[in-house]
Amino acid sequence: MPIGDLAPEIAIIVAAVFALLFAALAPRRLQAGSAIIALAGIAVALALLLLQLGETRFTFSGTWALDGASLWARVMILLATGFCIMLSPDWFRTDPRHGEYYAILMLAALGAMTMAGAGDLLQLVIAVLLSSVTGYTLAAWHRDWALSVEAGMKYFLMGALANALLITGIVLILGLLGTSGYQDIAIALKLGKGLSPLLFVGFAMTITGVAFKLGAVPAHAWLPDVAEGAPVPSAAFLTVVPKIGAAIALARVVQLVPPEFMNLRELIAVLAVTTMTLGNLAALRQDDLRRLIGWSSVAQAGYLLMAITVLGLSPNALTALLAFVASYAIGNLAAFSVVAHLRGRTALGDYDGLAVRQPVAAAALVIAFLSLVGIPPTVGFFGKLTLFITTIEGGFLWLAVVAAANTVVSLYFYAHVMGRVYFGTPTGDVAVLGRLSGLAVWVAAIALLLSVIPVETALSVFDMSRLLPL
Amino acid sequence: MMLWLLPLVPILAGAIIATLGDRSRLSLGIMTVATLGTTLLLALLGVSQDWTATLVWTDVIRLSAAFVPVSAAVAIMVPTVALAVVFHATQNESKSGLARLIGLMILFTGGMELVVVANDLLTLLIGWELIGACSWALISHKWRKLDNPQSGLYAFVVTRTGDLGLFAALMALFTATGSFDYAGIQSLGGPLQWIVGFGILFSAASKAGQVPFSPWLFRAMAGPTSVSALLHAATLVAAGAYLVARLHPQLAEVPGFEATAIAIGLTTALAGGITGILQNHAKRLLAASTSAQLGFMFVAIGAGYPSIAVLHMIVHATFKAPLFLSAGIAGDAAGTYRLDRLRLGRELPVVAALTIIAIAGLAGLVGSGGGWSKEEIIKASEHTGFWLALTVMAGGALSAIYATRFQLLAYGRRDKDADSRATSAPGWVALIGIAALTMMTLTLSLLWFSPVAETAAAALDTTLPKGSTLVFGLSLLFVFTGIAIGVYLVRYHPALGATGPAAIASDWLGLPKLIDIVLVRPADAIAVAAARMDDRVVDRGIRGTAACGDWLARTAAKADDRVVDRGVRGTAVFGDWLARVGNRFGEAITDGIPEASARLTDMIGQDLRRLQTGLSHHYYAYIIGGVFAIFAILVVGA
Amino acid sequence: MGRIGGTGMTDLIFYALSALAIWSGWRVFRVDSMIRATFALMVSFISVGGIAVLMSADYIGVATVFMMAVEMMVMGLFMVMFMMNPAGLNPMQMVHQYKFSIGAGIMGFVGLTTAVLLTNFPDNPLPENRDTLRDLGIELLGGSMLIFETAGVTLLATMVGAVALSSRRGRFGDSDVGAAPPGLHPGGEPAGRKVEKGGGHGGHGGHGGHQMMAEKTKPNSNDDPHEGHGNMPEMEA
Amino acid sequence: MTLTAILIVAAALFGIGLFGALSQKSFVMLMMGLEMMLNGTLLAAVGFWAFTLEGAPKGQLLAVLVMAVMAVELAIGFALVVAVYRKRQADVIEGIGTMKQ
Amino acid sequence: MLTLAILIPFIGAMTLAFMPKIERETARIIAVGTSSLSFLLLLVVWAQFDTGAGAPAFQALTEIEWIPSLGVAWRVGVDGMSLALSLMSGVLFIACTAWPMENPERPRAYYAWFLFLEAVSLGLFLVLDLLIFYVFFDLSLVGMFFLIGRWGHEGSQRAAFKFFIYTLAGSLAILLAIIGLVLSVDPITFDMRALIEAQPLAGMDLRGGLILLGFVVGFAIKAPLFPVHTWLPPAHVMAPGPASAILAGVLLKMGTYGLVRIPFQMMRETFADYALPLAIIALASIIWGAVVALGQTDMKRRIAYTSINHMGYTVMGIAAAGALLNGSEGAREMALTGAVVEMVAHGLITGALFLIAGGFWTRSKTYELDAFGGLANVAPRMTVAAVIAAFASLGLPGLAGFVAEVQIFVGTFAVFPWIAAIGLLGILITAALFLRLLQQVFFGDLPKAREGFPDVGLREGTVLAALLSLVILIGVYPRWLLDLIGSASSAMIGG
Repeated sequence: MPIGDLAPEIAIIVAAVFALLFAALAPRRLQAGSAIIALAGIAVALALLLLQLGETRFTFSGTWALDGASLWARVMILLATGFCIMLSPDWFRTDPRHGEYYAILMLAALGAMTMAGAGDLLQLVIAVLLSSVTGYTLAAWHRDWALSVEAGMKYFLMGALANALLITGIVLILGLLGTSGYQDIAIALKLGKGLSPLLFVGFAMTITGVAFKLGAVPAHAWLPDVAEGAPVPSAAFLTVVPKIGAAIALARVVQLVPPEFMNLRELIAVLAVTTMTLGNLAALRQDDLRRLIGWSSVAQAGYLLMAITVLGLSPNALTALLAFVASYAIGNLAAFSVVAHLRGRTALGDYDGLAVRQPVAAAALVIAFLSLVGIPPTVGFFGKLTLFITTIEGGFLWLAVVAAANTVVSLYFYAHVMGRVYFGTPTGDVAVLGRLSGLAVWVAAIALLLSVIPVETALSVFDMSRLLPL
Repeated sequence: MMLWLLPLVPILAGAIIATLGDRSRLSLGIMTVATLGTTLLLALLGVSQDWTATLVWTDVIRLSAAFVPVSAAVAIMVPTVALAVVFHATQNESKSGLARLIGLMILFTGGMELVVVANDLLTLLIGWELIGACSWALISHKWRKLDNPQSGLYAFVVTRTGDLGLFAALMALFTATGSFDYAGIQSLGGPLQWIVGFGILFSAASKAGQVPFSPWLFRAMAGPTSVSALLHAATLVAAGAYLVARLHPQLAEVPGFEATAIAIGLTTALAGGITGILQNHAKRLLAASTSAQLGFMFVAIGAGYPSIAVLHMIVHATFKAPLFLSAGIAGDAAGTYRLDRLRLGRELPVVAALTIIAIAGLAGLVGSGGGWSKEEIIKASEHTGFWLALTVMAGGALSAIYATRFQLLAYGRRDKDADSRATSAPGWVALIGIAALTMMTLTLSLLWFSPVAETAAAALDTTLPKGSTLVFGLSLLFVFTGIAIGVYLVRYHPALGATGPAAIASDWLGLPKLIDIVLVRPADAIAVAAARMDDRVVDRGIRGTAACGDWLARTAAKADDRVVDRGVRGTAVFGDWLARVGNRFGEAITDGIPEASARLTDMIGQDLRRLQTGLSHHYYAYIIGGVFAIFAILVVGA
Repeated sequence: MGRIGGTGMTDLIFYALSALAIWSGWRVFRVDSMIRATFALMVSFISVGGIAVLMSADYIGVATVFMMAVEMMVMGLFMVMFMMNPAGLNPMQMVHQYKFSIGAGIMGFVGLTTAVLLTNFPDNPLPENRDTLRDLGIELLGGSMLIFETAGVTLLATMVGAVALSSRRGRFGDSDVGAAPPGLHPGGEPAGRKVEKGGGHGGHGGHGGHQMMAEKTKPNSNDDPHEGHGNMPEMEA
Repeated sequence: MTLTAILIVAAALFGIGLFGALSQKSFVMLMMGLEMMLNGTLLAAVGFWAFTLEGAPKGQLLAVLVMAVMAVELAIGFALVVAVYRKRQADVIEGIGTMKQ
Repeated sequence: MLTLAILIPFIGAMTLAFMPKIERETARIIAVGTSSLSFLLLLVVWAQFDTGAGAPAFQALTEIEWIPSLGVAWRVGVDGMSLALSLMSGVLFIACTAWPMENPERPRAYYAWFLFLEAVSLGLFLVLDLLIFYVFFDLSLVGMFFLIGRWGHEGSQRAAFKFFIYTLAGSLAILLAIIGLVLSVDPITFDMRALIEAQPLAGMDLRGGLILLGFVVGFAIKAPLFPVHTWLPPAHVMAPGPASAILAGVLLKMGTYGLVRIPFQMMRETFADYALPLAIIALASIIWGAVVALGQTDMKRRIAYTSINHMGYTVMGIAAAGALLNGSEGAREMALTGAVVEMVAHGLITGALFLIAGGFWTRSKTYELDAFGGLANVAPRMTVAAVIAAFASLGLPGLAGFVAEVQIFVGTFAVFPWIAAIGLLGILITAALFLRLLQQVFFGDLPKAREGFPDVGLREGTVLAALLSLVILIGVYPRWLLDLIGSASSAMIGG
């Protein structure tokens, strides 16, 4: 068995286990030490990942895809996880058991990574399961806070149904096509095998199951709740990291289906439109910032689906997908880092005049939002730009137009927040969390602005990436 | 290039003087003499040296200036008259804002010079609009009274409406020839030619106060008297006639151009004459007369004698300016411009004497410059047709009537038993301007000597029209009849003008009653006449004429005031209404579309948000419904 | 069809087990007591396990039976531990959006059945002499090793997570202490909306009205489900 | 005993489970509904394995995975039920409806 | 050089933003200084600019690779049009930073935003890369959003939102159109010069039409044209005077500049097909803007609506120039030159007008025309400035507006005679409305409340004098400007 192909994942597991053990043994004040272990694990895993650069092959009997898409998705997952870890020690300072949190976080990251790398439907199921199970835990981590347990429970309820649907769908596909490996499925579908109503049911359920991880319609309802109720580092993590994995996973599934076979792409387009519209409209009058970010991240999932729609129709679709995911991740993490740094401050009214009290945090929030809208020169602009280019190139002009209209809608609520932050009159002082979270805010804001510089590099490496099965 | 100096010197100097702030009358006078004197010198020099100038904006847009005989004459006339008028203003106008007034007047003169020397439509338009704007500033001069700026606005908007014609001509000319040169107009044909011709005529008519634009001239009376003098004599109003005269060679080919010019001119001459007769406001009488006189010029141009028109313009300038100035002095002295209240002959003998010289021109008396040029116009129109000459003569008679009225009413002697008024006669400095102008008028009487006239004609590169003695005789008859009627009117109906449409006075009531008697109840009048036949016949004849004239004038005035004025005002009101409606509803609609869509989005957003009930079983329902929907989409696509 | 095929006896057992599975499955949601529901579910699972055995998936069948039995025990235990009215002493109305659920269930069934009936299945039956258990072992440690390993990690994560969420006492005392967000101001309350305490006990007074108004339209439509719930528990409080 | 028959039975179980998952207020009962759905899935998986996959080991693995999903979801689910109950004294869906819109 | 001109104000903005110790006066000095420095650089570029017949269209080029895989690079360069516009922007920015703050809060941030906007505006006019053009286009919205929202008057947030959202909608339309445009060349490039060269959409009817629609909608919102102009009046009314001046003077020009630079130059044939509808829209803007302006009772709204009117003239000229009518090259070139001159002239004139209006707010906190009267009594200098600016705006010869308008009308007449003829009405209405404004504000009786109304101070006076003398200079002797602009328009029409 080519264990080396799994080296980064193993590093993560090892780090998770060490973190767990450390948490079990270390005294209370050193619990945050697990964070260091986790970060070390991530660093090692990143290094190992870079060794896989340029690989494009299946391994582990076709269950694991080593390709550019999974590579970069996993890099993003690890970086995002690392960022969430930065937010955590300050946030969980009162929680005596938060050493274990990092272990779960690492396993959740692993779940997302395995989603991105899954080359087999069964592997996909188990990856989704890993990601979900850890996700519920992360969301409900604040056991003594009603909203957190509520968020965890809802997340679980949604997830349980979605996973049941997912596995049912996969059973049907597997039963009808006789195989679960992507390579074989692609061949089978190309030959037109198994085309039957039951297969449609299977795909319908599978896509719904993945849509759950993506936070897309119809299984989007958990996202705002988790964004609002989960501990902020968890919320940051859960609105970003599983999506990265799920995006690649869904892309792979869509790639399996030849464009002429079923109108899967039109379906994804419809989902994209529904998702972004719903997310944006629901966020319009939101007066809770965390929930607003949650809804906006529903909407962003819709944009993300645009790239998946044109997969195989436009040569740049994968590039756009990766670029957009990256830009979204940075923007969303930045927004949550500000929320975390401000001690979870969430009522919009509390943000009035933030610019006076906390100029850096205010600026970071505004930049994050500008990035999420797609205003240049933030990185979000390039995400949207490549997305629009590829969508139009793929022949889905109407989708691009709808997305543009949606962007205008989204500007309304983002600008509303920006307006409050800059034009409002401040009331009272604003307490912040700690140095580390402040550092995270700085990092995020700078990343948003400076990632404009390596855009070319990013685009060209993304461009070289391939998505298995070819 | 030197030719640019001619307009530029007064424009710059005027601008500087306008911003100088308060200065004494003396220093302002010196400045005026210096500036306008220089201008005059420049004009003379330019004419003698035949200066030209161009200013390149782009390869296609060149501003150019040059003299032709017609413009040379006007170019000299303008600063000459302006010098006198402005100097008069420095000595007589009220002190407040005097520097600004003088500066603007000088600037105004410069603008006029630009119009005069312009050799292409663009340059012309620049000067043209410039004098329009100056007229606004000058009419609004006493801005503390809101009426004045309103009048200025009115004048500017009306004249600018006319300017649109020039714009149209400009556009058409360029489209056809790719340049703005006057020279290009001749080569035109078809609708573009038509646009150019009538655009220019339209524009000129509006500036010249021709029907139907005449009312603005009355409103323009809101300005100081010197401004009126300048406006009517040398600049704005004259510019209208000048333009058509200047471009006559180019425009004569335009079908219907000459006929229209004659029609406009004639209508205005008659309507203006009658209005003038009926005016009881000294300045308005003169204003109406300006319209009428410019009407003569239009007729002359239409008859094919632009040079005659220009000559008349020059002559007109020299007598109209002193008349206005004198009216101003009289008005200042009496505190009113109501003719029936003036009769300042005793108090202002010098002014009265000077005015008489000028008024001779207005009346068209033989021996006066005005008389000469009017006769020339009659001669010219005779070439078109006897009827035209006759009509012009009638117009001349009307001029004679109102000129007589003006003179006698303004400077007649009052009954001895009237209260003596404490008026101080103006000092000699204050009269220099008016005296100078009168001298010019006198000088122009020399035109009656045919060598002088021939020289003038030669200078203008034209020949004088030959007229028949019969016509000349008739014309004289008309003039003297007019004077007689005027004398009669003054004697027996001194308050006649008080019924003028614009005046509101208590003694108005007399005349309507009289008209009522004469027109409505002729039988009664005949019955009364039985006793004193002679008297009555004459009386009735005159009364009848007067009544007729009055009726005509009233109709004309009504047409002017009600129809035209209301038309203009109506347009303004309509524009206002449109603006307000546009603002309220149009904007509501155009803005409503985005606003409403925003609100709709908001509402849908609210509704969609309520889907998120917080209850997981609803979310379950969404998921299951979603699966069904996705399945349906897939099936439909298959 | 090897061992399975042919005999009428197998068919008979299959139909009997199927009927039992479906009937007991239906009973799960029709009985008054959770304990009974648990047992009904168990019966259903065991029936399915039996069918699996019929199809010579011995291992799967047996595993199902055992796993489910254990699971159901746990579930029963939970009932006793937490739930109101475990033994079904009082009749209770514990359903909502009833009509929609019925509809969705039937639609699901009918739809799937139609799809099944419309589908031509490949006919690659189980070979006669296949050692299925050995196959599974080889698969788990061979081709699908990664899946198996991931499953292992998942189980680990589940355990850690379950413990983290439910343990009462940990090394540092009561596990709940400090498991809350930082206060908006140091030492203060955390930001976010406040929850009314004591909300939502299913057993209280039988909120019979909790049925969702029959959702005639599609659930994703704009029609507002909220209104069906005029009296939500937390609103009362 | 044909594949069709098995799948119809599976569909029935799935439908019943769906009904349960949608209609039950209590978390535990709801989870039973989910289990019931997976029960149907399990049956279908085994059916496919036996009739269309030539007994390929993937089929069995699939069934195992279905069970794993059941077990894992159930385990974490119960942990969450405990946590929710402890913090909010809620054992029904309606008890956790604070966060909405 | 051009890069530096963009960079300097940006650096200034950053300095102001990140140096906490800067006082108001220092901040202003820094702001004026950096704007002047940047303007000087532009002057140097101008001095070296070759307007000869054989000169290349774009000069002072710099190109630095950025995203070659998308064909994006930092490309700067000027032709006559962009140089003229950027010079005008430079002047206006110096004027607006020198003008006293209306709402003296947070001066550091205020001047920082101004410098930021300057960098963005200059960048927009100077870059030759569509993507970076778009970047600057969007950034201008951000900058203006904050300026209006933060330093505007009571209730300005709503106006700022409306402005931001409305114009962003437009800019997204542009983005889509840009993408459509660049996708039609292979390999994909955002290089303006290459796209102008390539004319990628020639002969593609539907696609070209759609892309043109995107551009026109986007630029029409920005310009703004009827009927998508309704964001403008509230934004103007609520913005502080200098911000209004920038908004009207510089930001609106982005719309018309874009219209010329992109659809006009890059998709000539398609543009020509739709030139007539565009001209009709422009005509509607001319008339509508003027008529509605006449109905306003608020000084700033009135001026704002005249902007719509003036941008209508500009677009009319552009549309006429874009119609590929044979035999009218001279006229079309003139129309285009006129349109660009109008951009410059309108920038200076309206800039001055809005600064004056801002002065009114500073002094009396209202824009209602009825609240004023007889101000000539107490503020003669302001009266003079307002009169000149108003006359310039109504197109009086000798002032800059006339030079532009006469060329636009003359040029348009050759192509669309009726539209030009009807458009003349706009000139008339504008005259009436400006005179009425002057009359209402400056003449007549002085209300009691205004007796202490201060005249323009030294600083304000200098700024206004500078702007207005430029207006007069252009009006009297525009050759230097027309040469510059003409070099661009003849290249555009001829080539």
